[in-house]
Amino acid sequence: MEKLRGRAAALLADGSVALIIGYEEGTKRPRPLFCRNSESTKKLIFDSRCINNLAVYITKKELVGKDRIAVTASISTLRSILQLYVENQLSEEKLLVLTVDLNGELREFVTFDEISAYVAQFELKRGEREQEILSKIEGMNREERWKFWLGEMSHCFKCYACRSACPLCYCSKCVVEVNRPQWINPWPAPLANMEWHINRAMHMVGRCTACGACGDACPVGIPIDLITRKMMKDMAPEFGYIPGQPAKQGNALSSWKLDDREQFIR
Amino acid sequence: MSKIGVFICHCGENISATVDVERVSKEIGGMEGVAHAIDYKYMCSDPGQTFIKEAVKKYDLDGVVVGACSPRMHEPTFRRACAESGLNPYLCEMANLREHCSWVHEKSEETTDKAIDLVKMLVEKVKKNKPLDSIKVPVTKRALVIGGGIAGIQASLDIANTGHQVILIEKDPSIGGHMSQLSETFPTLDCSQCILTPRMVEVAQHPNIKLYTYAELESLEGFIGNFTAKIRLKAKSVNYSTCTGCGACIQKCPVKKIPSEFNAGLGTRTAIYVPFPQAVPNKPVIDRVNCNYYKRGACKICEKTCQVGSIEWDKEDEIITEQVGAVVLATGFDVKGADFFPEYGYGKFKDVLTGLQFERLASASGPTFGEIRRPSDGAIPKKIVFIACAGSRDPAKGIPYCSKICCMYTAKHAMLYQHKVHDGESTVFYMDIRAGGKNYEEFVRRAIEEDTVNYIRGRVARVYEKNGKLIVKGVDTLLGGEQVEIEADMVVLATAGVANCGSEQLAQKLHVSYDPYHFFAEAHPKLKPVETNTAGIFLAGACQAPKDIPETVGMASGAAVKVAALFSNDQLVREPVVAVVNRLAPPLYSTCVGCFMCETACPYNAIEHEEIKGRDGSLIRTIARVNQGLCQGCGTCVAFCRSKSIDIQGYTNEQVYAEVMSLLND
Amino acid sequence: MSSNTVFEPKIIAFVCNWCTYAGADLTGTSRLKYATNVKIVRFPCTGRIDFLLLLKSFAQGADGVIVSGCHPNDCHYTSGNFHARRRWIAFRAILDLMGVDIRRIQYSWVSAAEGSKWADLVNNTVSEIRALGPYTEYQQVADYLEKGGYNGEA
Amino acid sequence: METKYINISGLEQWFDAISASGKRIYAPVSARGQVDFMPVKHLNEVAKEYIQTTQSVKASVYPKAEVLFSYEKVHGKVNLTDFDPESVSETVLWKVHPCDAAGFKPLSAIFNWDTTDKLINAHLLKTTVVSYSCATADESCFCTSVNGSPGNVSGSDIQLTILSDGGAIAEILTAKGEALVALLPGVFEADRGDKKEKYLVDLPAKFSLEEVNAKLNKAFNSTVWKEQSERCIGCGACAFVCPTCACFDIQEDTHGSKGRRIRCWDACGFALFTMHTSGHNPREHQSQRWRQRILHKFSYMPERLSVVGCTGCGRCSRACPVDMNILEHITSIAEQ
Repeated sequence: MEKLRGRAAALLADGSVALIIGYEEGTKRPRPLFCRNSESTKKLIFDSRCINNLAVYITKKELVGKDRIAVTASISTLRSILQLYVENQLSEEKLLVLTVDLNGELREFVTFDEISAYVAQFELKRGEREQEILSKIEGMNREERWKFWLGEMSHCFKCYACRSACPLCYCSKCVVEVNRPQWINPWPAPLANMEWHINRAMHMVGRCTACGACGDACPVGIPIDLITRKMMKDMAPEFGYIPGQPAKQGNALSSWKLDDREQFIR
Repeated sequence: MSKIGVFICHCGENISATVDVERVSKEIGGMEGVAHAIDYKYMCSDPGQTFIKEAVKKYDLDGVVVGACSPRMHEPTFRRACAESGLNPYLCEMANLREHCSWVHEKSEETTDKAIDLVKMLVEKVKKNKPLDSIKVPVTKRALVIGGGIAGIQASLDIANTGHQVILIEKDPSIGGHMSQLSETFPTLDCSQCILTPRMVEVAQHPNIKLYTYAELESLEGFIGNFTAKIRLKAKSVNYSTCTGCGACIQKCPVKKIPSEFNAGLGTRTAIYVPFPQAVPNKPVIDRVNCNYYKRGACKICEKTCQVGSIEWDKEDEIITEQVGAVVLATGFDVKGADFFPEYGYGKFKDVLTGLQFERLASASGPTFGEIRRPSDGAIPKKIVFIACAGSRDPAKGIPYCSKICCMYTAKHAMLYQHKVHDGESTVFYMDIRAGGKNYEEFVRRAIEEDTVNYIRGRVARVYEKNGKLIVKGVDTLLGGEQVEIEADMVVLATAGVANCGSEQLAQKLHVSYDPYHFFAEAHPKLKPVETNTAGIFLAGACQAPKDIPETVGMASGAAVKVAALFSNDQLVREPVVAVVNRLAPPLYSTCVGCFMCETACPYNAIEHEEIKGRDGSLIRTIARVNQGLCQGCGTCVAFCRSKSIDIQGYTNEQVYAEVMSLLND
Repeated sequence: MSSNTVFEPKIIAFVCNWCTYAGADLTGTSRLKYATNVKIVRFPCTGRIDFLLLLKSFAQGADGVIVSGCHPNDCHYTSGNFHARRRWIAFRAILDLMGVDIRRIQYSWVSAAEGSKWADLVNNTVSEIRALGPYTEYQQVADYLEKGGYNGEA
Repeated sequence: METKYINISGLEQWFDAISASGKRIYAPVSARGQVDFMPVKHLNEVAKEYIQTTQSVKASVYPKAEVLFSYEKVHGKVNLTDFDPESVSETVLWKVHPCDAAGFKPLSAIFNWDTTDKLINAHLLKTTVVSYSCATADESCFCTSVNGSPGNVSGSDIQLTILSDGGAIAEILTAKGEALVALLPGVFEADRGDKKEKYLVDLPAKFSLEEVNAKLNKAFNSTVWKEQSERCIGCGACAFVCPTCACFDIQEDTHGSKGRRIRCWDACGFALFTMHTSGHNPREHQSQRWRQRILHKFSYMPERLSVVGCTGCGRCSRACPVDMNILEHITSIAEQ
């Protein structure tokens, strides 16, 4: 921790970065912290309780400006950063990535390849809660699944915390805000909510890195992260990518293979 | 409020026999935004079209729907009629009441109901239509031809003869390509050089052709009509403006044992060399890899020999930029060689040759001056075996396709051998004889019947050496799989034709697609065989797939006509059914966030990066822009774009949404 | 509707201009007969077909949907149908996870030469959707607002 | 009004009588790992151990989405069907916390400021609020700092204070409350003189409203907004769980010639909330939106509507994905 704080203070002091996005103690759990001077780096912490995906901030222009910044990144954040690189949203000259490895050593990354190599050591694991709900869903028939999700969706009030918390939802105007035509009804109602979440899942195919930020952010406890995570896992072998390991090979839905499955096509 | 005119056609009785057309026009007439609705016996007839034209003016229509036959049939007709009456043609749509309704359903209420729905759908669509202008792209009337083989030569001459400028680049020191290496050509057995050389000279002397030999494409940017080509002129080390081509330097060059590429390795050349006597241009280049001076820093004998001081030791590669409007790819093919056939002993036994090497042996300009002699001892082979399909049609070798030319040239080789070695005995092992083509089958029959070439249908398992003879072991499948063993003096492999090395990189530079074997891909296998998916780039010859000379020449002329057609107008006019990225007022500029996933989705490389800059010139954002010259209007990017920032004219989100909704709103 | 007893499903077909639309034209020129339930919406390419249109169709009262385009390698635009195929693989998986009845979406490749295949496809899809009955499970949810429901009360 | 005592079985009988009267009852129910207001039929369905429902009870009078009117165009003529106040059913909100009940006043103030809102008034008219005073609180609660208290009766028609024997002190506060008692008056006994204060959680005030107000009056251009909101991701969670947030959007749901105009929740924290068609956004930055949220509740509403826009329920702090803690932020403004 001291190493991290020291390095962060030095980076700000010598002007190599203008901002460091990290974590501080919050009122209930650690929360994001924005250090613009060496003094504030004393509040920096970095441990397993730090679950906010900080990658969500690095695409916010009003926050990061035009200067080079640094971010302390968990594995989830690193995965998101890789995907953001794939989607041309980041520039290696403008971002320094800091993390603390399993041995407690401070690591620094500048390039996509460095992060990619580091992330490759970590397998994407399925959480207990995720497994529990998945097993529950797998035991359902179609009608039951529909009822289950419709029940869940009826709680959604479209606060879009899922969207706001997701590092990959960086569009300046989301499809739900497009009104010519109005693709997705903007008011909260079970079907309009269902349309939103199906749409979100489609937009995440081959992009989601399973950080779970959407599910964590949902104030009404809908396990929405499950949808995108399950899609990620299920589609990975189908489309030939490694879950949680974004590679610069085009998006799953913007590329194709000659022998993609098509038994469902008559 | 829209003012849509709806015109329902009876199509004689084709529609009215099953659809109550009067009810259709009456009900549609009551729709919101429909100003005028009629039905008529033949809408496509002159009086029918006049109805439309008059209605457009009388009711000041801002949209027209014609309920008639398939739009694939008469859409252009009715759009033209609208245009003639002053309505933008893209404000006219057709409802398919014939092929999709009256012809496929019995006469019933439901059939009429469906017809009404179909018209309603198009009325709702047309309400959202926007006037469109056809896209005009300026055209630079200069073509770049890449590759100076027979394909490139033919394409260049044909384009140049239509009066347009051509830049021809060739990576070797001379144009001519593989055709210049051939001895005689099937099925006429005329001398390859004799028919090719005049064309090579014509290229060099043509006022409209600028020839760059020893040159390669560095990069190609831009789009149809407007390409910028960067060309690398490799350093020849000889100043061509002063060099007289006397050849004295070549005589004196001490490095003499370099295998000659022209002779397929059967002969040698010097370090400063002209690839072959009829080369165009007939001036030497220095092969820096093998030259003593470049290797060790000393020699310079050629410089001393040169009377005109043309040797330029310090000359560097030069990159020139040319603006062109079209590109013809004519980079040809290669043949598989060496280690590819360990079981046939190629590369191990000197007297196992490729077909191309045999061509050199049989050629009067070749290392043996046209006499068939063994490379090992110079003896005239008395027994020779030709193995067809060496590599081709062999999935195990990774080449499942047929190389197409081997059957014919093998027959030719056997024939040439019999003509040159009268007491010789030749055998051809083949899988099938593919002799489709004018006079081809007759040619093969002649080889078998008149020149007594022994054809055995079967594959060769192994070739090995024993007592100075090459033992060819195979089976004769026509004799029930009987083992055949021939003691041969020479074996010739009809090796597979493969894509030129580096073709993949070249394809990527040009953004053209290629097949799994790295041959360039045509835009459509049947209907667009010389086009690529990138508008303005055309294919000629064996770079697309192995093919023989007449086919190559035909394709080259085809590509030339495509180029000439493109150059026949100052502007290229295209249907405006293309994708567009939205642009908004600052500070948004566009809803595009520049993820460029559309770039990977686009089959035409039509997505460009557009930099949005502030007044001070600083970069604000990079967003996608569709190059309207390249976009073909498939709309894949539209369905893919998450923020709906791309839309496709003629099938906009609003239009298709309105159509779908109209079918379901009760 | 022709009868009070037989359910006549509403089916929308999303087809590409170059293969299936032309194939359906051929069905017409060949005078092959099929059910009137299906209405065709024309797209330049299957690659253009937005998954949201399928969702909207069901929400607005469609009982079934047909999506059809060129066979693999036949796409007028080379790869639009390959992109579409991928999109449908993912879309089907998501819908199935959410419990949407994916039997109501029929995907097909119908070429410009397959007029009879188009007729068969329409007739088979109509009879299959007829057997499944109206998709009220989905359509009823769309009316949620009228019921003045509260948290989680559908 | 009147204070009475009701024992544990009396409560159950009374609840059943309300249920049997045909009124809808919404009460906190524990499900899916959360406690939220749901329709209930029996008292035993009502959640027991919890501090606060995730969402406020606001949606009962101000639904997430509601049809303002519907219309149909037939042969060029428009038929309009307006919202019918009679379509609203009689509703009892059970076990509302004082901070939630206190929210009805600011909510109603917003909707009746310049015009009177037909919809919310219809809901309020048909709603009877039975609140429970609070015996527990957590670190997010701060009702005592915003003119409230664990036993605050503002907005309640009846307030129950649960006693150690399971019975309750019943403060019958309004005519609506009396009408509800009248459904089964026999189960109510005379007040036993139990001291309500004894059963309330002790929650010292964290800041003074006056002080905050004074600071806010000078804070418009302060850097505090940027500092506090840097981590805000701009979702609407805080607004949607808030008992007093009233921002809404008007949407059109059109199908051919028919349609409905719908009012649905919106949030001032959304970037698009103030976006103009031209692309200009007067609240361009998240800090400006955060400032709006705080000033609206703690400065504009007290000034214009004479009511504080915050009841101290602490839901926004609990719901925030990035720990934007309103108590912490207001306290720090007060202490500046």
